[in-house]
Amino acid sequence: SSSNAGDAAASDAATLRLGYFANITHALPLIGIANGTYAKVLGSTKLETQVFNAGPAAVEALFAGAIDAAYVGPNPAINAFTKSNGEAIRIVAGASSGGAQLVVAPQYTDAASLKGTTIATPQLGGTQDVALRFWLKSQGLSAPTTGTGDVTVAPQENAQTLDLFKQGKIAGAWVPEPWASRLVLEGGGKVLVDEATLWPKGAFVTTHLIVSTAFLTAHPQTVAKLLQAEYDTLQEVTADPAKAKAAANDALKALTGKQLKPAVLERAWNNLTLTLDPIAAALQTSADHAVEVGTTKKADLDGIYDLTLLNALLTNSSKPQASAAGLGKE
Amino acid sequence: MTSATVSETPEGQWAVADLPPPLAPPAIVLERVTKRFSGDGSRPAVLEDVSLTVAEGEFVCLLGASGCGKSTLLSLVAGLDKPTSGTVETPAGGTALMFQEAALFPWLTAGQNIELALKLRGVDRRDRREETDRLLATVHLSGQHGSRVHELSGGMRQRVALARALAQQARILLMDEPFAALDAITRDVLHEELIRVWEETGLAVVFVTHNVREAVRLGQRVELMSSRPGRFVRRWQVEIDGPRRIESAGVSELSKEITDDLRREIRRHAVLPAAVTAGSRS
Amino acid sequence: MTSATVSETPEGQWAVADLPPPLAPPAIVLERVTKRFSGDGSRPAVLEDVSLTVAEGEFVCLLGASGCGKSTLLSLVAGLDKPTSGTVETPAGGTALMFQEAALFPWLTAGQNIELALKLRGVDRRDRREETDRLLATVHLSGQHGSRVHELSGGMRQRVALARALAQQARILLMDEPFAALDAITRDVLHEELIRVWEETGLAVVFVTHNVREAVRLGQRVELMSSRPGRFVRRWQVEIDGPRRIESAGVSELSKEITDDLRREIRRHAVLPAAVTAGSRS
Amino acid sequence: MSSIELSDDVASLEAGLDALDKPVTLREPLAARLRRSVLPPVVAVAFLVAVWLVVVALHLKPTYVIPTPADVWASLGQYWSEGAVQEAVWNSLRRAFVGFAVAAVVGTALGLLMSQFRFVRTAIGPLVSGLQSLPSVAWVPAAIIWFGLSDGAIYMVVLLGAVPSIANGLLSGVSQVPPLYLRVGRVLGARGFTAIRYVVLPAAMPGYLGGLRQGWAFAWRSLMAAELITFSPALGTSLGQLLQIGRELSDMSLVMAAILLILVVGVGIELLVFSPIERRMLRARGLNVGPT
Amino acid sequence: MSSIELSDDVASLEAGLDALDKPVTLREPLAARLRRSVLPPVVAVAFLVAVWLVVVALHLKPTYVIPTPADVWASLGQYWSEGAVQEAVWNSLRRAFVGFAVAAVVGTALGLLMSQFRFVRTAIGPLVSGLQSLPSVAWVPAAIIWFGLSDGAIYMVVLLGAVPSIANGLLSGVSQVPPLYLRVGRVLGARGFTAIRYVVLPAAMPGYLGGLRQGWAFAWRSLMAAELITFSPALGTSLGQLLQIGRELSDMSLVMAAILLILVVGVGIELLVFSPIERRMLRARGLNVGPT
Ligand SMILES: Nc1ncnc2c1ncn2[C@@H]1O[C@H](COP(=O)(O)OP(=O)(O)OP(=O)(O)O)[C@@H](O)[C@H]1O
Ligand SMILES: Nc1ncnc2c1ncn2[C@@H]1O[C@H](COP(=O)(O)OP(=O)(O)OP(=O)(O)O)[C@@H](O)[C@H]1O
Ligand SMILES: [Mg+2]
Ligand SMILES: [Mg+2]
Repeated sequence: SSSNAGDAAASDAATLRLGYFANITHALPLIGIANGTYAKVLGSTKLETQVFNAGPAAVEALFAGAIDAAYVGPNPAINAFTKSNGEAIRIVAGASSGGAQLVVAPQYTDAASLKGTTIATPQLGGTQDVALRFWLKSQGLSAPTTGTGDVTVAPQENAQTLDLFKQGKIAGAWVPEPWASRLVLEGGGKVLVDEATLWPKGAFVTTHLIVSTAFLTAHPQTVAKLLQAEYDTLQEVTADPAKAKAAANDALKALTGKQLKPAVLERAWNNLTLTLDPIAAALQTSADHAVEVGTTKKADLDGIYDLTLLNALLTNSSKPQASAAGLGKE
Repeated sequence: MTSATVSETPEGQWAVADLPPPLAPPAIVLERVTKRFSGDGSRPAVLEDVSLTVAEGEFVCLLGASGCGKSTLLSLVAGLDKPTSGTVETPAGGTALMFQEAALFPWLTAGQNIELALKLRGVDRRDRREETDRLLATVHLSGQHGSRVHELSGGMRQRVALARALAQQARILLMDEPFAALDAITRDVLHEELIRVWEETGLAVVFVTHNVREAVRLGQRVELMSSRPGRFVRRWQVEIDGPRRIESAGVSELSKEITDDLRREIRRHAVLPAAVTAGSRS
Repeated sequence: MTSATVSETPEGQWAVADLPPPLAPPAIVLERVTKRFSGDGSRPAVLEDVSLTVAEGEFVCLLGASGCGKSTLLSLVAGLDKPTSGTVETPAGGTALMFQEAALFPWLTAGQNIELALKLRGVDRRDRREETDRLLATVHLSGQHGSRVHELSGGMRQRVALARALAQQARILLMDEPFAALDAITRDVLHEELIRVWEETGLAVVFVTHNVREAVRLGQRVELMSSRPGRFVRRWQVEIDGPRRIESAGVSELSKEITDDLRREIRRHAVLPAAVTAGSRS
Repeated sequence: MSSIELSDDVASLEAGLDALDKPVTLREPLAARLRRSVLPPVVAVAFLVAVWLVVVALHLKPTYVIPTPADVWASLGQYWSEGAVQEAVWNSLRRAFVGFAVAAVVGTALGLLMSQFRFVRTAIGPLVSGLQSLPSVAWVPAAIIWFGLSDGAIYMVVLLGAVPSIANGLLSGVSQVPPLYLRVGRVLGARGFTAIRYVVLPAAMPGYLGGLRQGWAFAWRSLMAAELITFSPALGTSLGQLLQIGRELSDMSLVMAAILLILVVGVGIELLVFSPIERRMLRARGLNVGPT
Repeated sequence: MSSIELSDDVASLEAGLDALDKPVTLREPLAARLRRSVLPPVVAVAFLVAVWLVVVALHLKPTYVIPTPADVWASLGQYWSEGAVQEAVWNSLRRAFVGFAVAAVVGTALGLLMSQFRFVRTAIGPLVSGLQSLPSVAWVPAAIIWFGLSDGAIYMVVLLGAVPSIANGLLSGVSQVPPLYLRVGRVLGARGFTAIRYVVLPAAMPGYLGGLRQGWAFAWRSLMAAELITFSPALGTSLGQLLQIGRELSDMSLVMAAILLILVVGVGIELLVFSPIERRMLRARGLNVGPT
C-alpha cells in the first residue's frame, strides 16, 4: 500500500464530489448513497453527489474539476484517459459487470436475418457499439461507421431506442440493463445474443469508478474510504438482495420520479453482477475490438488502472486480488 | 393687371336646389350624403346632409379646417368608402385620386409606377412603354423612367403621381392636399403645371386644400366647409381674367375675404382655457 | 392699407464691407466663411466666402432654392458644425434652433420637453415647473403640460418647440423652415405668434424659408442666396407700415419682385433634357 | 394696433385650430379590447387541443407514442401533487430571471459600447450576430468546463443566448435614433454622457425593448437547452429536466406535459410582462403597435 | 397669354428645380467600402484568436480542457484529410438549404394566411410566436417518433425552428404596409389577389426579408440541435454530429473545431447571401440600411 498511516488525517479531503447515473447499473452508489453508507464511511469528508445522464458529461465535469470521482462506463473512462494523454483520471475499481444483450424483434432468428436492418446502440464507439459491430463482423456482416453496409448501426439514446423499437422502426438494439429488459418486457423483443456468452467466465465490465488523478494523488485516504463505502454497500446487497432491489428502485424514484416496473427490475437485476473488480482483461480486449471494427485508433491504455487501494482493501477483507491486466498499478 | 369678380351665394344656403345650374352636364353628384364612423351614433356625423354637384371639366376647390371631413368626402367620391345615407354618383371608369404624399410604390421606378397603373387598367404590354413615356413627357420628366422614387425630389414625385393618375384615364381627378408637403417654390410651379394639364385634358378636378390662396389661384369655384358636422357653408365663383399667379392682386384680394370667413369659422370652435382667456384680457 | 418701401443693394455686392452699418451691435458675425463636406475638394463648396452680420434684435430671413446651403449656414451659426475656413462669432450663451419637424422628444410630454431644456440649462428643479408653465402660457398652451407629443397637432408641436427654444434663454433664435410642414391656416397663425414673441423678447432671429411671402411677411431684411456654391446675391430691406398680414398688398407686391429674382436664380440651373426643350418649342 | 387685442385674436384663433386639429385617438370599447386580448389565446388553446384530439382519434400512433390530452393532464396532476411541477417551474423561472437580468446588464453595456465606439462595433459586431446562429447546446460543454455543474454553467449558456439579442436590439435602436434628436440635444446643451442619458437611450427605447423581448425568448430557449443537459440533484428539479426525465423514461405523457409547461411559462412571461410594457411604451409615443 | 410660352417657362423652372432639389446620394469611395466590409470580420477573427491565446497562455486549464488554436487547427486538418469535414459541411449545408427552402414556402403561405384572415391570425398567431421560445431540442424526440431516424426528422425540427420567424416576418411586414398604398392600389384598380400580388407582397418585402434572414439563423440553429441528437450512419457525417462525436470522445479540440465550423458556415451564409440581398433591396427603396 502506498499511503503512510501517519499522513492519514492530513490526506483526508474536506469534501468528495462524486458523480453517478440514475441507472440500475449504478446500483451500488444508488443504494449506498441513499441509505447513508457512503456518508458514514467517509466520516469527516463531506460527500457531494452529482447525477449525470451520460458518461461524456461526467468526464466533462471531471475535466472541469467540478467533481472528483465518478461512476462511468468503460468507454468514457478510456476517452478521458487517452484524450488527456493519460493525465486526467485513473480507474480505481469496478461497480458492476454483465447485463448487456442484443434484443431483436421476434421475426429475426439469426444473424443472417438481420441483413438490411437498423440496430441501435447507446453510443458510437461505446462498449455495446463495439461489441455489436465485432459480433456482426464475426457473423460476416459489415457495419461501417459511415455510409451503408449490411447492417446499419445507429447509436442513439436508449429511451429513443425503446420508442423506435416499439414502433418497429429498428430491428433491435444492443443495450445494457435496464434497457435490455425493457425491450424484452415492454417492447416484446427477444434476446438474440447475451453479451455474457461472448466473454470468458461471462465477465465484462459495465461500470467503473474513476477518480481524477489529482484527487487520487492528494487524498488517497479519501479514495480508500470511498472504496470501503462501495465495498460495505456490496456486502449489504449480498446479505439481503430483495431489500437491495427495493432500495435501488426507491433511489431511482427519488432521483427521476419514476420506478422500474417490478418485472423489469427483477430481470435486469438478475442479469447484472455487482462487483468491485474492474475486470481489466476485458477492457483491453474491448479496446482491441474497437480498433478492429474501426471505431477508434489504437489507444495506449497503459497506466489507466490504479488498483493499489482496491487491492489493499481486498487483502484486508481476505478477498482475492483484482488484476490490472498489465494496464497499471495493482 | 388682373381683375376679380366675386359672386357669392347667400350664407347658409347650401342645398342643391339653390345652386345655379351647372354649365356642363354633371360629372359628380352627391345628394344628401351623411357619413358617420361610429355605428352607434356615439360620435357626431363627420358629414351631414351634404350635397354637391361638379360639372364635367370643372375645377372645384374644397376649403375647410382640419377634420371637417374633406378627405372623407373624397373617399366617398372615389368609392373607397360608402356613405351612411344619401347617394354618390360618378361616371363609369372610376376616379383618379392623388394624396398629400405622392404614395408612389418605392419598390418600382418612376416609370414602372406609371406602367403598373396602365397594366391594372388593362393596357396591352406593348403599348405600355410608349404610353408611359408620353405621360412622363407630359409632366416634364422624360428620361426619369428608371429613377428610383427616393432619388426624386418631392415635386418630381408629385409629378409622377400626377402622371400615374392621368394613366387611369378617368374623367375625374380628386386631389387631397396634393401639394401641402412641398416647398413654396415647387408648389407654385406645380400650380402652373396642374392648370396646364387640366386645360389640356378637360378633367373635372376636385381639389382639397387648407391654403386659401391656393384655392383661389386654382379653382373656378371655391367651396368653404364647416366642421363638426362637415357641411358646405359658403361658395365663391372665382372669375379673374388673364393668367393668375399666386401673387396676383386679384388672388390676394379674394383670398383675404375668404380667409376672414374661414377664420371666423375656426373661431367658432375655440375652447379657450380659462387661464389664457383671463390672462390675455387682463 | 399698407405701403411698402423697398431698398435694394446692387446685385452681386455681398461683401461685408459694402453693408450698411447695422442699427444695433451685431449678434452674429460670419466672416468669409467657406464650407465643404468633401475633404479632397472633389465636390464644390456648399458655402463659399460668405459673410453676414445680424444685429441684436434683428429679424433676418434667408431665402434660397433647395440645397443652396441654408441649413448648413444655420448649423455653423449654431456651432453644430465647423466652417472649413472663415470665422463665426456668436454671443456667449449659445443659440436656440428650431427645425421643420418640431423634433420634440416623443418619450416626454409637452411640458417635460420644456423642463428638459431648463434642466440642461441648469435651472433649479423647484423653479422648473413654474418656468415651464409660464413658457406654455406664452405660446397659448396652458393646460397641455401633460399632453403626449403625438396627441398634439403640428401647430401645437411647433409652439411647444418654440417654448422649448425660448427656455434656453439664448439671445439668438435660428429657425430652419419651422413652418414648412404646417397647413396654410396654422402657418398664418404661427406667423402672428412668432412676431408677438419676437417683439416681446427682442431676440435676434434668423429665419430660413422657401416661401417668399413668408419671408416678406416676417423679416426686417430678406437675404436671397444662390446655389452651388451658396452665396448671398441680393438683399431687401422690408419696410411695410402697420400690421402686416400674409395677404397684405405690400407683402404681395414685394413678394412678386423677389419671386421673379428667385425664379431667375433657379432657371440658371436648368438642365433641360433635349426632348422636352425640343418638344415644348415646336 | 393694440397688442392685447391682436394677442387675444391669435389666441382665440389658435384655440379654435387646436380644438379642430388635435388628432382624434379612437379608443376601442372595453368589450372589443377584451375580445382582442383574451379571445386569441383561448382560441389558440382550443385549436391546439382540437388538432391533438383529432390526431389521437385517427389512431395514427399508439397512445404511448402520442398520448391523449387526458393522459398528459393526469401526468401533470401526478407531478403537481408531488410538488415537482411547482418546484420545476419555480427553479426554471428563478434561473431565467436571474440569467435574463444579468444578460440585460451585460447586453446593455455591450450594446452601448458598440453603438458609441465604431471600433468596438467593427471588432465584435459580427461575432455578436454570429453567436445567434450557434445552438445553445453547443455551449454546454464549454460552460461545464468553465463553471462545473453549477448554476453558473446554466447562466453562462443563458447569457450567451440572450446577450446578443439585447445588445443588437440596443444597437439597432440607437442607429435608428433620428439624427435630428441628437442635434436638438446638442443645441439644448446635452453632450457626452448627458446626451446618452437624456437623448440616446430614451430615443433608442423601442429597439431596445424589442431586443429585450427577443432576449427573453432566447434566454428561455437557452435555459431549457442547458437544463436538458446538465442535470444534478444539487440544482433541483427544473422544467428542462422534467422533459429529460420524460425522455429517459420513454414517458410521452411527461414529455408532452413538460413541453406544454415550457411553452406556457415562456409565452406567458412574454405576454404578461414584455408585451404590455412594449405596448405601453409604443402607445405613449404614438407609435404603431405591431400585430402580435 | 401663349400656352406654349407658359409651358416652356414652367418647364425650364421645373428643370432648374429638379436639378437643385434632387437628393444627393453620397456614394462611398471603393476603398472606404472595402474597409467597412472586409475589415470587420478580419478584426473580429483576430480579436477572437487573441483572446483565446491569452486564455491558453494563462494556463487556467490543461490543454486537454482548453486546447490551443494549434491543436484545433491540427484536429481540423486531420478530419479534413479524412474528408470528414467536407462531408459534414456539405451534408449540413444541403439539409439547411432544403429545410430552409421548405420553411420559406410553408412560412410564406402561413404568413399570408395569417395576414389576410383575422381568424387565422387570432387562432394560431400566439402559437406561432410561442414556438420561438421552445428550444429545438425539445422537438427532437417527437420528430424521431414521427419520422424515424431519417432526414425527415431533421427537416421537421428545422421547419419548426424556421417557419415561425418567416411567417412572423411576413406578417409584420404586411402589418407595416402603409394603408395609403392599399388605398392607392384600390384606386388604380387592384383588388383581391391582384392587390396582394402587386401591392401587399412587394410592400411587405423589408419585413419579409428580415424574417427570412432570421429564419435562416433559426434553421441553422435547429439543424445543429437536430444533428446533435439524431445520429445514424445512413444520414452521413454532419457538423452537429462532429460536435457530438467530439463530446463523446471527450475530444475538446474536435469540439472547438466543430463549433468554429458551425459558426463560420452559419454566419458565412448570412453574410454572403442574406445581407447583400437585404441591403440591395433596402437601398433600392432608399431605406436605412441597418448597423450590421
Ligand atoms: N376611419 C375613420 N374612423 C373613425 N373616424 C374617422 C375615420 N376617418 C376619419 N375620421 C374622422 O372624421 C373626421 C373627418 O376626417 P377627415 O380626414 O375627412 O378630415 P379632413 O377634412 O380631411 O382633415 P384634414 O384637413 O386634417 O385632412 C375627423 O374627425 C376624423 O377623426
Ligand atoms: N453632412 C453632409 N455631407 C455632405 N454633404 C452635405 C452634408 N450636409 C449637406 N450637404 C450638402 O450641402 C448642400 C447644402 O445642403 P443644405 O442642407 O445646407 O441645403 P438647404 O439650403 O438647407 O436645402 P433645403 O432647402 O433643401 O433644406 C447640399 O448639396 C447637400 O447635399
Ligand atoms: Mg384630409
Ligand atoms: Mg435645409
